[in-house]
Amino acid sequence: MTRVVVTVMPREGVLDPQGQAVQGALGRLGFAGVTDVRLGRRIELELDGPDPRAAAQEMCERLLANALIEDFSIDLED
Amino acid sequence: MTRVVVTVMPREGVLDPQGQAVQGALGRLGFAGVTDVRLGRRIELELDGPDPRAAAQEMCERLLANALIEDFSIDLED
Amino acid sequence: MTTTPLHRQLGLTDDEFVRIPELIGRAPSDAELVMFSLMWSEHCSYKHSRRLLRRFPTTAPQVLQGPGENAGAVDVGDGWAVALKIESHNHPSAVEPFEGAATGVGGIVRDILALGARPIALLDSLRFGTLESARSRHLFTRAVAGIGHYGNCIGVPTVGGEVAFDDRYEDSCLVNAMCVGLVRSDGMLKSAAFGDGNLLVLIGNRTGKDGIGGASVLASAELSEDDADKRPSVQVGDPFTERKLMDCCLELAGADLFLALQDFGAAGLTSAASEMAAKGGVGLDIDLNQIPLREAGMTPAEILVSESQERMLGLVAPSQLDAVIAVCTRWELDANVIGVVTSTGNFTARHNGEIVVDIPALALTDDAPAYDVPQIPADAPSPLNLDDIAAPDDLADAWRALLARPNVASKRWIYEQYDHLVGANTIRRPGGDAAVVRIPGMQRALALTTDCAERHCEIDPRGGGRATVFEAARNIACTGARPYAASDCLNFANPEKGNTGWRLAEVIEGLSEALESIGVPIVSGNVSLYNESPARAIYPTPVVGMVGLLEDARTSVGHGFVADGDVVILLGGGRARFDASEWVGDAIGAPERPDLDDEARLIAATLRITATGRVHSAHDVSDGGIAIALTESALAGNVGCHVQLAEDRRNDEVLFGESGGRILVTCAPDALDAIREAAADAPCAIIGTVGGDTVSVEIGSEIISLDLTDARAVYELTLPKAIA
Amino acid sequence: MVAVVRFPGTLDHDSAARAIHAAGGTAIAAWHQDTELPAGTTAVVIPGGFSYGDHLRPGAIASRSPIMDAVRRHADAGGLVLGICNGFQVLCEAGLLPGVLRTNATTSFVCRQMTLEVIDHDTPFTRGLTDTLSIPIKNHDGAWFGDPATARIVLGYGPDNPLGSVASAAGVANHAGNVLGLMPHPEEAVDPLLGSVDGLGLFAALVRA
Ligand SMILES: Nc1ncnc2c1ncn2[C@@H]1O[C@H](COP(=O)(O)OP(=O)(O)O)[C@@H](O)[C@H]1O
Ligand SMILES: [Mg+2]
Repeated sequence: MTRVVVTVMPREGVLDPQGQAVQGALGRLGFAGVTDVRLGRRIELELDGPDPRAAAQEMCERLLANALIEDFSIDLED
Repeated sequence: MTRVVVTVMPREGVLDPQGQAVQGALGRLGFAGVTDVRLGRRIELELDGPDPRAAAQEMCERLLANALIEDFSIDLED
Repeated sequence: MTTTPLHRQLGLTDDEFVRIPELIGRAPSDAELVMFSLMWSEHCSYKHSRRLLRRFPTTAPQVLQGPGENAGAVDVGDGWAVALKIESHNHPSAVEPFEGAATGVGGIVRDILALGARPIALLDSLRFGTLESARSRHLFTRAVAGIGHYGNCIGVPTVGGEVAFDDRYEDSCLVNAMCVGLVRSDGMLKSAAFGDGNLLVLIGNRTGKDGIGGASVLASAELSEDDADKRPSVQVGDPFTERKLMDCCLELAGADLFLALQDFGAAGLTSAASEMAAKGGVGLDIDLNQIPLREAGMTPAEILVSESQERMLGLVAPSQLDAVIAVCTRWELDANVIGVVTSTGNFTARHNGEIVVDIPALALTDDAPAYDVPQIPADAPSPLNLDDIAAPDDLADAWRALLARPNVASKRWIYEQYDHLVGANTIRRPGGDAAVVRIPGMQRALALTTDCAERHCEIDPRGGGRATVFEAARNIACTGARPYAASDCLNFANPEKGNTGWRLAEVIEGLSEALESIGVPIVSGNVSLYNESPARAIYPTPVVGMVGLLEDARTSVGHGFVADGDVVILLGGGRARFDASEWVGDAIGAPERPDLDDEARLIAATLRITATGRVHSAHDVSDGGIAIALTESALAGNVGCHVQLAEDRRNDEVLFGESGGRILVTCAPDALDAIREAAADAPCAIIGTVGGDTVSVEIGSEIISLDLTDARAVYELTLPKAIA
Repeated sequence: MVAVVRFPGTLDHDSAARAIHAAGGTAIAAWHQDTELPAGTTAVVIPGGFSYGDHLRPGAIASRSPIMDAVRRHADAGGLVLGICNGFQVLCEAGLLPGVLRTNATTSFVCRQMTLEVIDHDTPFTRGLTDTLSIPIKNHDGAWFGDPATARIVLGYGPDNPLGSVASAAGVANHAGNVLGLMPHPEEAVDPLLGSVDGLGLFAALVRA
């Protein structure tokens, strides 16, 4: 059993309205010096199988990320 | 300027409908051996200021995470 | 240090604790004690209100199901019934407003579903502290988001509701949700279990530690400083599963595969199963190991009282089990046989082969204690002295300022976050008096509203109860629909303290008298007590959800002015006063107690008038008085008006004063005679004409007017600005 | 016959079927696990809703279901496919339409009557339609994001672009014009009682096919 962490973030250069909304909200709450906020997803998978990284890579390509607007990265924990 | 990464995940024991839906979808796509999926948020902040960790901690408590149903963790990158 | 005995920690009194061994013939196990504490809590047993609730009128020719089942139902013709119920989710929403409000919607939807009815509309009724308070802004915005999220995602339109902000709700916000559903009269399901050997099938989500103890600990006691310790694990809504549960259960009900159906509400399995058993006079033998769990290591007590959402309990004949499982599988829902009907009359639960609970089901339900609440009348109110209320320097400015109050301004910010259309049956959208929803597949339509006159209830609970019912009925009648059935949610402070018990009884009396006068039965309801903190108690807030029936959907009437030159008519004889009005913004003065005959006559006249087919608009005069009602009709129709009002009081009171029993109607000049004739014995005065781009009111020698563009900006931008 | 595709969480299938009837056609249900469209299908509508609860990304999970392969074959053969709201999201996620639908600029659900501009009258769906249509929107993730230079934008919100779509796009077609996705809900505008009949034309196009 391997725990695989997939991180999906909006692509560089793609506008992130939710990140902006959070940045605005932080500003209104009085937090100064927040110069950028980006919002993404963290997906924790428990995988049973021989090559969890390759499996996760395929999952990302087929479902977990939308290549048009998102980048993903994969980390294995143990 | 510090990049701070906030990870927000559903609390242990709290229903995670998103994770369940993704787990089901991966199964239907033919991925075997996915025994658990949990979905959370990754928030990347660019912070200007003396104590970015303390600032991020307060942001989590006041806005970024919902302590009743979510756990958060904070990492500083450089 | 002495430790508090378990039963007291669980909220049972010593007297109640003593009764348990008398009922079951031995000392209860811990699991049984927990079950008693929940089932005998206010939330589940209504122990402080049950006796008073008997006062409600609950019979009428149209009633197919009165109070007592998961929801009430009335006959709407052609073999169809409409189910309705309103319920509170106040305490969970105060703890976590998004999930609390969302699961409130989910819960009321399952009550309707339990009748085998298809949910077709939702409404809400909300109370928060003023929007100057950051906490109230947070609770308000998150509760609205939660209601929207859940309702939108399950595809039931949220077509109306109401909201008010007042300091009295700062510590105890109110989140009430109402659901209306449609079911074949002959296919309506009950919850009573029967038939030795029939199977209990749990359908839906897995069971986790959600909301454990919610019913007794949270909803049956005042919120106080040490709330953090009392917080159960918060229930998280899963509307996607709810939608599948709806689709699946309706398919099963349609195929006659359920013998009975019950939702899981407060106290979870304990309440669902004991009610099914008690109602049917049978026993149930439940194997807790057959319940799919989300977490390992849950104790029997936790499994028995978990309030995990999106679960239903069906009673299924053994021969039908395979068919039931097949449908659930198609909907990708877990379905498990967790128990069987027995003839013992006992609620029996096993865990790892051992019997952990074995008590008469009736002991949990029918034997629950019932108490009288103290009846201490409050002092009689005295009318406001107008000299104590400063007259505004400029009436037009005052008008704009009133329009800019969150209680008066447009609620568009709320209802645009709700899908109020899904289903393609919404004929009158939110923003007017009552919403109008076509009954799917029929020419008939329903008019729907929620209302409450809480300031009036505080001062004169009998009168406020009447005012609440009549406001709802007027809202319904303005659309042309006949007030047909009602559900109520009695939100009160601690009934064991001060005048609250008396207020509760008086409000129930007032609601009942008014309902009787217009022939509308209460078919379901809910009680939420202890809405108070050490600092403040809420106003008595008896929210009434009312359903009206319109024979022909095409004939519904809206509240917006229609055409230049139309005549503006004021129906009803109510006298505008500042007592308890939005203008004074406080429960002060002595508002006139609505007269039962006058109000009933006005509603009957309104229905005769709309039935002429000649009415262009109708609008109830409520918060903010006639000036605000005229503005709302003008804004909705995007055309102004000029009216003349008699100068019988100070001009500000003529404009902004409130009373029951007034409705604005417009029609073409050539329809006037027909309308007057239809009004018959109800007061009917021509007060002006529709037209122009200002709303102007002439009182004696003074003309006060408001530019429509100006008014629209104030009306629409207030709420978005207040929460930004 | 117009096939109405249904996933778990689809909400507007009945309304879409009624709209098809109102336009003079016959509707037939297609289930997400089916591998073929119903026999006799001449056009396809993917109605609105929250398929799979909108989890992960709206339309993402539904777009990977078996029925979508059949819809793809139908589209490749030139058949008409109309995706409404969640259906639009599904078609984008399936790669049958360009771009993707993202969270509204308001970051909230928006339910509002809108005036749409018909920008491209040269698709089988929009031929003969009036220049403006009154149709409501109701969605949480309705901001179209894509390359306006290469996409065929068929419907627009005009200057009032409440959701924050690129190029104010409300509806986008594939190059051939036989696959159209739009966020507004034409099935809520097929009956004078609902306030507008401007949505009928789109269903009439499906029925004609
Ligand atoms: N919380 C809410 N949810 C949905 N609609 C609301 C809400 N609050 C107000 N509305 C809508 O705004 C309109 C005006 O509300 P209100 O002022 O309470 O009407 P009335 O005075 O006729 O009872 C109604 O159509 C109502 O349905
Ligand atoms: Mg009204």
